[in-house]
Amino acid sequence: MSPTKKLAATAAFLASVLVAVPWAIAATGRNDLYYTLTSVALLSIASAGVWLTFYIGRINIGQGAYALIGGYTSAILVVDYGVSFWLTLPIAGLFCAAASVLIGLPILRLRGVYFAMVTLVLTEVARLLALALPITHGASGMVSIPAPGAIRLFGVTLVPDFATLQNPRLAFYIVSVVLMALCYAGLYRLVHSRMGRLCLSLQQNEELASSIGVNIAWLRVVAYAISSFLGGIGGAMFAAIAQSIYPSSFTVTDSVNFMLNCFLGGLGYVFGPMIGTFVLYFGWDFLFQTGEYQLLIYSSLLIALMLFLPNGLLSLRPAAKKRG
Amino acid sequence: MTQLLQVSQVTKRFGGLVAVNDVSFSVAEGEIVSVIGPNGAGKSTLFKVISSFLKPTAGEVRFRGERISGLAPHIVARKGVVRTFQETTIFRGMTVRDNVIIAHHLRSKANLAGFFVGSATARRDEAEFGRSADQILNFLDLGAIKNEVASTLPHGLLRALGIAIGLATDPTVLLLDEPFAGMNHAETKRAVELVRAVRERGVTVLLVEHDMVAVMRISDRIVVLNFGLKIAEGTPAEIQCNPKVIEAYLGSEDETIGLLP
Amino acid sequence: MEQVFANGLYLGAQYALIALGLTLIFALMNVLNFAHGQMYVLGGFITYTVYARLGLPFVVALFASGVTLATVGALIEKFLFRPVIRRSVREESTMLLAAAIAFLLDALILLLFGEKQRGVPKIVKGVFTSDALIMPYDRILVGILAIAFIAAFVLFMQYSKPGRAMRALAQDRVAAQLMGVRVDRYSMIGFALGAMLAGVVGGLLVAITGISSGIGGPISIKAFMMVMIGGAGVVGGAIAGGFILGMLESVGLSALHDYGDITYLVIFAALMVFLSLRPNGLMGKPWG
Amino acid sequence: MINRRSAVTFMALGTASVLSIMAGAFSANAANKELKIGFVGVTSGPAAAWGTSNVRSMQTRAEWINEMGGVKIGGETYDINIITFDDQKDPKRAIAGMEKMAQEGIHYVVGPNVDDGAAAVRPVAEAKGIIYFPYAFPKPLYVAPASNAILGMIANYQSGPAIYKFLKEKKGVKTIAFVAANESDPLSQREGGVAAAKALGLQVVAEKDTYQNDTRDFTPVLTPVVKLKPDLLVLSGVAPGNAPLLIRAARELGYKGLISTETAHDAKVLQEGAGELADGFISVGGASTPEIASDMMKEFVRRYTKKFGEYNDESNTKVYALDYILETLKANPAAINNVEEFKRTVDTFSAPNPYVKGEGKLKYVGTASFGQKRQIAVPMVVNTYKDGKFETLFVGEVD
Repeated sequence: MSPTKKLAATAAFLASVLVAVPWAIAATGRNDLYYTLTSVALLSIASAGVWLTFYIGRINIGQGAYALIGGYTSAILVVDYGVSFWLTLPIAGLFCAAASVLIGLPILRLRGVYFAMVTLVLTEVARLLALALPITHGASGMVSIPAPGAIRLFGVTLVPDFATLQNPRLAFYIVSVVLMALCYAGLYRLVHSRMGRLCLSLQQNEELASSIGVNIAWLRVVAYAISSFLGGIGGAMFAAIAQSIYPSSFTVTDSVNFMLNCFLGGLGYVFGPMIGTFVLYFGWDFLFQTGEYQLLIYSSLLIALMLFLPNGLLSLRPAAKKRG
Repeated sequence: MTQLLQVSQVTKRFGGLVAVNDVSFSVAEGEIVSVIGPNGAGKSTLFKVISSFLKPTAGEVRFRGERISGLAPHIVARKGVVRTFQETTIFRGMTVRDNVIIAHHLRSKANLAGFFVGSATARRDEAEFGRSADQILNFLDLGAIKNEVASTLPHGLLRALGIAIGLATDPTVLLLDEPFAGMNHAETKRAVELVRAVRERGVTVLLVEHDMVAVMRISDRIVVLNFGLKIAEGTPAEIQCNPKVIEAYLGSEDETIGLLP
Repeated sequence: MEQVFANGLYLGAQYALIALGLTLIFALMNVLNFAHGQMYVLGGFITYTVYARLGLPFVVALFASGVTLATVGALIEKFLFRPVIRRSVREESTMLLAAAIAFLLDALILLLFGEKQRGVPKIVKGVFTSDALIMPYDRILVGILAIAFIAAFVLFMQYSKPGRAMRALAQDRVAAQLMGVRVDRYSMIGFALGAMLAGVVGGLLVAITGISSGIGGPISIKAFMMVMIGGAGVVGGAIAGGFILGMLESVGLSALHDYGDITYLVIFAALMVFLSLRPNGLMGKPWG
Repeated sequence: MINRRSAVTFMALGTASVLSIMAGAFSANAANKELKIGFVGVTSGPAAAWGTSNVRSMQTRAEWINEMGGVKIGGETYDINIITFDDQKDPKRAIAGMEKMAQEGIHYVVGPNVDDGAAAVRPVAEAKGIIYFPYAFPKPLYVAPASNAILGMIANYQSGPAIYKFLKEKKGVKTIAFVAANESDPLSQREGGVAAAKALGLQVVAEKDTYQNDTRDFTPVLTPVVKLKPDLLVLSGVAPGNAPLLIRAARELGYKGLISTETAHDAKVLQEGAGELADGFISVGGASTPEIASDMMKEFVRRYTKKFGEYNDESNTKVYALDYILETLKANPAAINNVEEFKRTVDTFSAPNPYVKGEGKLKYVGTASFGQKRQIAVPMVVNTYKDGKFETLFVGEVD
């Protein structure tokens, strides 16, 4: 795809999510969709991280741990140290990335189901840590976290104080989709640059990759750190929206869902996790009207999808290539 | 002639089993040296020790006088000692050309961040790697299939692709793991020419092999292993009439090829 | 001390039996069956219904659980896993299928059997009491039965024709096929057997801990842990993993009694460290 | 092409979903005017029992009211429509549920069932003008500046001290041990319980023993605790499904003392899970013990049982929320679309309690605990289990 086309596609996407969607919501009065779409955007950011670990050939069921760590990092800085939320957002991501380097160095040597299991256990460890550590305020969680404040530069208000906004949902929505766009643009670029090829070489054959001089241990850690960074960002945003965080805010179920989003969208496609998150989340929301049969219908549809599209939704595309 | 690669008193034990026992030899620049021996002689283990995929229990491997045993495999590769694989180990999901392009990784001048933002160096690198990959593929007669997905190729071409991947790293020493295994006569003949051509490019070749005919035809020198011990070393002519070697091969059940007229 | 040891042993026996079915399915098909816990729950409810509601003998109820789950397992393998495995590019894709099946069973169980915790009348009354050890007789019976089932399973795998075929299949699928093992057939038998084991444990444990609709997921996760400790896809590993986790919980909860809050944190962290040091568990084959 | 194609897919899916959700929203219509009351809580997964007993109580009651011709509020007659949302015990989903309730124009919501969910929905509820009735105990939810949450039951820090005091005085309890699941709600409840016990001068012999909520066999958990031979074993915030297992394990280990909890439980579950071993188990209930249940309560139980096949004693405490909402709206019809009116009414509201015999009142309480009236007054019926039924131990009150 030529650079102009890419630019046009990006612009079209941004225009639709930043202009068309708010317009449609205003026209139909469906204000609850803001939060739903915000959730999708944030969950798909965390899922993008999981997808990247899939891309280096690791099944990651531990993203919930980093979302939780990110959420707590931001909440603690905001509440206990009075740091601006906007500053805590990147700090939360970086803290998760740093933590994931320490954790990743030993566990990334594991493969297949073993890595999957260890990361699953990691989610539970994070929850129990949040319960046990004094700094997280333990079982009683953190509530009444102030809404994100204003960003001012030379007296000009760049971002208004969310607490004063008429419609903070819209503001969160815009921040979230912009973050999502940045995240996927970055991921797309990464996958289509040399690093993506190297990650793919890791996924396909680690021995061969190291024999052609790829520092596989380093590359694995870098990919995992980026993945965890995204998890932390997603978690921090959620803590800000809920204005509260508990040890149970992100659990094993979330970790599993992040992974399922990737599978559903398609492991071979950069935008797979985004589509997967959208469909899974909205699918569940849709079936809200079916009451007690919600889970039954939802799971039946999932099974049907797997039977017909075992390689993910995006494998539907007629010009499907091996690599997205 | 300078000694490029020196294997000194290398021993490798797995639990109680001694796979390689006190083996020493060296490879000079521009040579083609082969390591042969009957099944279970310890060839593969020695090969893995030299390429640093295994750590020796005792002894060491030096490259240009510098100790490389014990270093991570990718660092050894960066120093110029690159191995290919016995199995058809390739990046199965990529096209042939992509397989070779990715193997140019070592030559890259730009760092990953540069590639991410698409810096000038990175773009130059990409273009150059593409050209170089095409050249290597043409050199190995793989040009016609360069856009095929690697997993669809027949066996013989995969072996050539393995060598192409090795060459793309611009190695000083190329370690070939059984490059002729499973090939018929015609294929072997072509592969032998290929290895010679590789040497013509200035690459030193150390290969581990089973197929005696090919080895005799191609090697400058031959090292023979049996039960982990080096039992002989010399030119093909010397090896051919070495009684120890003949005995070793006759003593084993399934190796009778090539040695006796 | 004897009490702690006995608790661990009893816990280990039931854990090992849960892990066996999971590891069998994994060994044969490289499928991590997320729905294992749900199969356990289904087995539990069937035993509950037959024994407590219909008033039939416990053995009959257990048998009903085993047969039903074997049938369910065989159908799931044939109509769901087989086609998906055949057509997906990456074999991990089966994880989504397994998770979806887990959701489906969860939903069905909730609709059919309700949200309440269920229990059955004690199968044996009375408690064995000595100075060092207190153990209800029903626990002793269930523990012995669990060990008997494990032994029967191991013997079956070792000496029966299907058992040998499945072991060959687990060793090397392609080679087994060349040797004339009917891969499809034995995959199905293996899956049915794994599901049956889950159902039988579920039924067996109804006698002690009852059953409730939502615990399938947690049971699966616990079973995963045991399998990883012992080594995925190895029968001996699953048994070892089950007993180790059982002991770990029992000893840990007593030894760390004063720091109660962090007992499970310590157990899980230890598990992570252990796997970092032994990436394939105690006796597992490399996988990746 | 990837980028644009995906964007197109994304947009198409989005449009499709917007359209069909709207189609759903406009389809409801009835002869009487409709009053929608929401429920956001957990009705699937391991904690399904909590929300299910909520939903079923509401549905039973609503059906009953509608059968009687609806509820009359300020000259209009309304049919009650219960809108339920399963948050899967996920606080992120709970927010979505609350948003959905706001979208449906609902101002009164029952739930969520757990601490994290109740805290997470607060910003939405306050922004969108929704009064919600959580079954979660954290005080910050009810203390000003928080204003829209009304505690739907009796908190453990209210019932716990009363129970411990009663047992100390009447049963001679001196030592007490706590066991809790390692999750937020039970741990918080344990902390409250420990503080209350210490304040009463009881000796706390164990306060750190925890278990994973998915534990099936509690013998290892209880072995060290039972060895300490406490007079009273408190199962803080124990889930209904776990209670019989814990009781059975403790008794079979030879524990002879009392066992209590501050949450509501179901007699049938206790009977099936622990049989006679559960005799003497002390828990907090609502109004269905024969001593105090009114005819209306009996009728409620009958209808519930008919509709769902089996009654759940947890509903004894959960029957109240819907009646409180409706009675308060009757008292001040302006509150039907304006929760500020509702908050004003809260301070003075009083109506007869139809579910208990005698002079019981429906009124809002909580001043002692929260500094404002943000709790519904439910008779604090402390029960003890015997032979498959609950018997009233004593009845207390909260202010």
